[in-house]
Amino acid sequence: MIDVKNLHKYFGSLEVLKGIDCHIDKGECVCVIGPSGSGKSTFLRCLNLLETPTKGDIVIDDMHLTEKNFDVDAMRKRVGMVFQHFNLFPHLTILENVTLAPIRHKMMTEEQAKEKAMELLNRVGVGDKADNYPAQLSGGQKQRVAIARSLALSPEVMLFDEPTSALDPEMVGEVLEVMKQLAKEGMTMVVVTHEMGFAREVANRVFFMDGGGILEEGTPEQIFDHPQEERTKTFLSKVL
Amino acid sequence: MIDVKNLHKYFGSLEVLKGIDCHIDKGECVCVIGPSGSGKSTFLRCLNLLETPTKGDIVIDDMHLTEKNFDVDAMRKRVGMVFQHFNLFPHLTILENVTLAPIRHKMMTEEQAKEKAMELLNRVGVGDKADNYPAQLSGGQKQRVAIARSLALSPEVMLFDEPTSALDPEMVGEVLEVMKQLAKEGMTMVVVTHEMGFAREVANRVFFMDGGGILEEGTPEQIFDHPQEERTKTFLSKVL
Amino acid sequence: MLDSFYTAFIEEQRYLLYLDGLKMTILVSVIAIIIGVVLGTLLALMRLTAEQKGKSTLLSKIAYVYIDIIRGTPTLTQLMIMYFVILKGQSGLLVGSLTFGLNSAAYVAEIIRAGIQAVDQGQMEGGRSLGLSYVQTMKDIILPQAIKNILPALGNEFIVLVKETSILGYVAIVDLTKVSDFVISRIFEALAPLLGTALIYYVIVKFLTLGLNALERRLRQSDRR
Amino acid sequence: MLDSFYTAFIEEQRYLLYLDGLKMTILVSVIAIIIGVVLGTLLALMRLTAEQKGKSTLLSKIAYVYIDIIRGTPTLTQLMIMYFVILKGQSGLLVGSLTFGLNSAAYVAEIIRAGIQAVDQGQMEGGRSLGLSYVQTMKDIILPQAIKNILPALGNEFIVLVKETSILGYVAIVDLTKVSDFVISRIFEALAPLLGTALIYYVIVKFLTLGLNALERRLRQSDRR
Amino acid sequence: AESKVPDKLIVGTNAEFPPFEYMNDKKQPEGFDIAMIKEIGKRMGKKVEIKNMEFKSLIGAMESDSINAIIAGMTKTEKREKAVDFSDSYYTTNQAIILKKDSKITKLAQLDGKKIGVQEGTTGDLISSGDKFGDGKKAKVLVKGAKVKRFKKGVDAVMDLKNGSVDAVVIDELTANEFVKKNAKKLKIVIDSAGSEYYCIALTKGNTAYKEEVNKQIKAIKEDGTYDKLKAKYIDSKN
Ligand SMILES: Nc1ncnc2c1ncn2[C@@H]1O[C@H](COP(=O)(O)OP(=O)(O)OP(=O)(O)O)[C@@H](O)[C@H]1O
Ligand SMILES: Nc1ncnc2c1ncn2[C@@H]1O[C@H](COP(=O)(O)OP(=O)(O)OP(=O)(O)O)[C@@H](O)[C@H]1O
Ligand SMILES: [Mg+2]
Ligand SMILES: [Mg+2]
Repeated sequence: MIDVKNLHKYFGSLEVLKGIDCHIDKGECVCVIGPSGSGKSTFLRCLNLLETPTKGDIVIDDMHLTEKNFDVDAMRKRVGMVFQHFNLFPHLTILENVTLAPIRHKMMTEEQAKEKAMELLNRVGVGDKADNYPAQLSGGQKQRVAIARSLALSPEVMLFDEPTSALDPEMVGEVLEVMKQLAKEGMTMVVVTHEMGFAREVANRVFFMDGGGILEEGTPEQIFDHPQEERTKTFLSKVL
Repeated sequence: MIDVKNLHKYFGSLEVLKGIDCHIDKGECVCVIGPSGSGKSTFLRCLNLLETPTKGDIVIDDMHLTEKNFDVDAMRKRVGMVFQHFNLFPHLTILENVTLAPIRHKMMTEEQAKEKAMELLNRVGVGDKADNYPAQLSGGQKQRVAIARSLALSPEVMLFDEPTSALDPEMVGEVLEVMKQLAKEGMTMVVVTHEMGFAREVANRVFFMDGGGILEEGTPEQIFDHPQEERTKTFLSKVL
Repeated sequence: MLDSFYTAFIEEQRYLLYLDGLKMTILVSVIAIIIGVVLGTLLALMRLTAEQKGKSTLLSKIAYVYIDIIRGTPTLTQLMIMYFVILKGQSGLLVGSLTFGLNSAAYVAEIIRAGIQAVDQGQMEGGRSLGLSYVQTMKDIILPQAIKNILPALGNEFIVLVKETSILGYVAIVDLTKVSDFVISRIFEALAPLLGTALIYYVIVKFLTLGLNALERRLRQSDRR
Repeated sequence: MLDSFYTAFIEEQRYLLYLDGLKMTILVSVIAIIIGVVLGTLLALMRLTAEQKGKSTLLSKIAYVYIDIIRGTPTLTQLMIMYFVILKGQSGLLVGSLTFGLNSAAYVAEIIRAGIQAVDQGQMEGGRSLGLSYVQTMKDIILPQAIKNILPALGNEFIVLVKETSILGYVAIVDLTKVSDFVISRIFEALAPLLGTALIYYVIVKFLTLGLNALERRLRQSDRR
Repeated sequence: AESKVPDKLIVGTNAEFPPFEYMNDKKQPEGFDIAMIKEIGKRMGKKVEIKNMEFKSLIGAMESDSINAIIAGMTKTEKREKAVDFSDSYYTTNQAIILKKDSKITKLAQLDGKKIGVQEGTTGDLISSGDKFGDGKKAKVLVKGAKVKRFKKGVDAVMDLKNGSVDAVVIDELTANEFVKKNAKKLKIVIDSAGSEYYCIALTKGNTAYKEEVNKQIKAIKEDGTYDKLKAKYIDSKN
């Protein structure tokens, strides 16, 4: 499904990704962990071209992201993204937040879009907030709306960048619950997270990134219980 | 040391604190936990008059905070506060951040202030950053500087409002370590926190706040292992 | 004093003159504001192409030079050049509106640019990540949010514009100030016309401010909790 | 064309006239800027007493009315009232500097107020929680940070001020524009003096902009990572 | 006002009206008017201070006592006399009509209903605007129903004429000559004696002693030949 080959990314003269190779299968849930500044966000953002890779190839399904004249907007309908800070549109109601993209893409009529949006909002448990504005919601509710907004385009892959780290501890659970459900239903997911409990329970594989590369990867058991690299061990000792 | 009697606080017509009574002894470390919006921050901020209580009495040592014409600035030299977002002064170096208040208060000469500041910065492990600006520090380093800045006035009480919740998980440990040290040395501390591990290990007592009051209080064992109230139980089930 | 005011405003039906001047001042201001906002937005977007590409573009350079020159030279000079050189023989309304419109656009452009840049970076990413194009995101997501933060500064610019139209008289366009100049030259009395005219400007500006404040309040609706 | 420029600037040592006008323009601008910044800061702090108390105070009301009236009426009117009524018989430099200083203060006040309010609320709390007084915190912590954000808007205001001094001629103060008016009336030719003068203003404004940009860069030092 | 000759002549002028008054290369006001008033002051044994300001501000300045004399090529008119006293005339000038070469207009009366460019507040403005013109009872309206465009400067009115935006410019003869010299291929001048006017010195209203003293000196200057010398130096040399 996702194929990354020798991915490099520079910011100016700073090399942030130093050659990443990996393959992710359809229906897999991959969690990416690692210290701050190790390039986790940059890696994830390359996967939907929010950052332009400097070198290397990314192929998702039949799409060659790194080819010339690649249709970025079409790809983004198939690859959803959820941000740490939700990035909801504050001037639109919750319902409008969710229906905006499908309507603009003419994927469905306004009626259909609203119906689907309500269905998704109910599924993530915020159906009753449809007519409110983002400022009136708690952090957990906002993040669930953000997930629904991404799902409204029926993406084949979902990318999450620390979706719970801006939340009050009480609200972390409700968002992880929604993500767990998604994973169970077979969504292909790449999740950058600090929630080791979630990674252990839900991930098929865990990538440990450090210094711009994937230092170690494996099943949650391999990474959490039997880490091979010294860096992985120190990191986990601080975080667990 | 700290005596709070029937403390009420309104924001406009919204009653945020609904009558708080408590006593904290010299050298105690009290952790305040509770759901978002329960009034934890407001309570803490009343203790150094960053919020003016609407009703009730607060006495710290020999100071009657709620009396008329009370000298607020003098009190604040004796009651230090550390904020969630550090509130370092970005236009001053780390050293200047720490020495500013002692020098302005004429508590010592510039020489002495610098000496003491360096001593404190070394103690919290950021002595090598003295000449850097806050923007050049990591979150954990910033928070440790904020603690040193408060300590520079040799306060008798320290208030902490979620000192680690804006930090990357890797950095939480280093800040808690400094606080643990402080508690051991006998500093009177009131800490609003979501770090249950820290509360369990360091606190003499834990207050559980909900809906503007202290719903339950006791030793960490009492609160965490044998909570009495239904609300405490639900809260803990979500957070632990 | 009352006498002076009678001479300055009532005698010989002078208030009719003032009304005429007021009409010109308001017409020029309104048309100029419209031109300024439309062209200013365009210029702002041109300058922002540089942000988007990470380096200056042809469009951003053109916009930069335009803004630099317009803001760097007195409006009076621009008015004279427009009247005597570019639009010679055209009506005062046209000359005035166009001069002030083109002038204001430069200031509006910088205000709008700052407003757009003040919208959280995440909003553009939020829109783009949903497959919306740059233009769609700008139109549906960024601009509606920017306008709220822009409005106070924009209001300032409009106020300055209205007051600056008082130089129209230099090229014989009969605006409010020109009428007051005319009356002064006839009645040999400056204070009453000056104060009276100042009051009229004050009222115009006050209306403008109140209108803009009301608009701002409406736009801030979605901020309510 | 070159001929016209020769007549307008070189012949009969006219450049000496321009130099004199330039001196007046710059002197008035500089003194006005100083008055504007000092008085403007004061007005801003007066308005902020309302924030601090949570309701409007006498000081904040005085500042509000002052700002409202000054911004609501044309500078030209203010200049005339100052020249003919308040300071009659005083030197042009005094009248000009004071008028533009008092005028600019109103705009500067609003800019500084916005700048102060844009400094993170936590900074005031940070200062107060260390036992510093309101005034100390303002002086040592808030203002030094506000100045960075204020500078671009302040620069705009200075530029507008410099250009607006071109109305000084109305009350017979010989500034740059007035000199160009003289020359036009002597040589019966307008275009060359107009363009030449526009260029001089452009250069002044450019210098000002470059200076302010340099200052801003220096102040942003502590942002470097 | 009391009737007393002031200690010092504080004279308002508008030094943008050559050859009567203009800024010389030492940035001092100079010209025929300036020379006249200095001569008058000298003969009265008074200091003379010249204050340069906008033409339209002059009478206001006199009323607020900032100045006590105006010499600025100012014509005596009924309206101005309400605010100031005028001396005897020291110079007679004509109003000229500046026209495009191909214009058929020959006198002021033919400007009825036409578009006229003028310098704001000048005699040309008054005549073109349909105000009564002339001394006392002889005053009458010369131009009816014209559309008047008032510029801050004469040069702008002439530019407007060249651009075809007005049909004529009405302005003092001497100034007109300068403009037409510069644009000899396009413009011409017509003089109408109906527009003749008399430059006088404006003096503080009601101060008869002062006015009489000034009139006495004007007369003396004219009689002893000084007047002709000044006229030759400042005015005739320019034409
Ligand atoms: N737009 C940018 N320009 C320059 N450098 C950048 C940019 N974005 C990120 N970086 C740098 O790239 C490196 C990797 O950043 P990245 O955000 O990918 O790390 P991360 O692993 O997501 O960290 P965190 O856990 O703090 O989010 C860091 O050193 C960062 O400073
Ligand atoms: N300045 C204020 N004006 C009005 N309402 C306020 C203000 N500060 C706090 N509140 C309200 O008071 C209540 C308690 O807020 P407080 O910040 O004390 O809660 P908290 O327990 O610290 O929550 P959190 O864990 O989110 O920090 C909330 O409903 C909040 O919206
Ligand atoms: Mg990241
Ligand atoms: Mg709180």
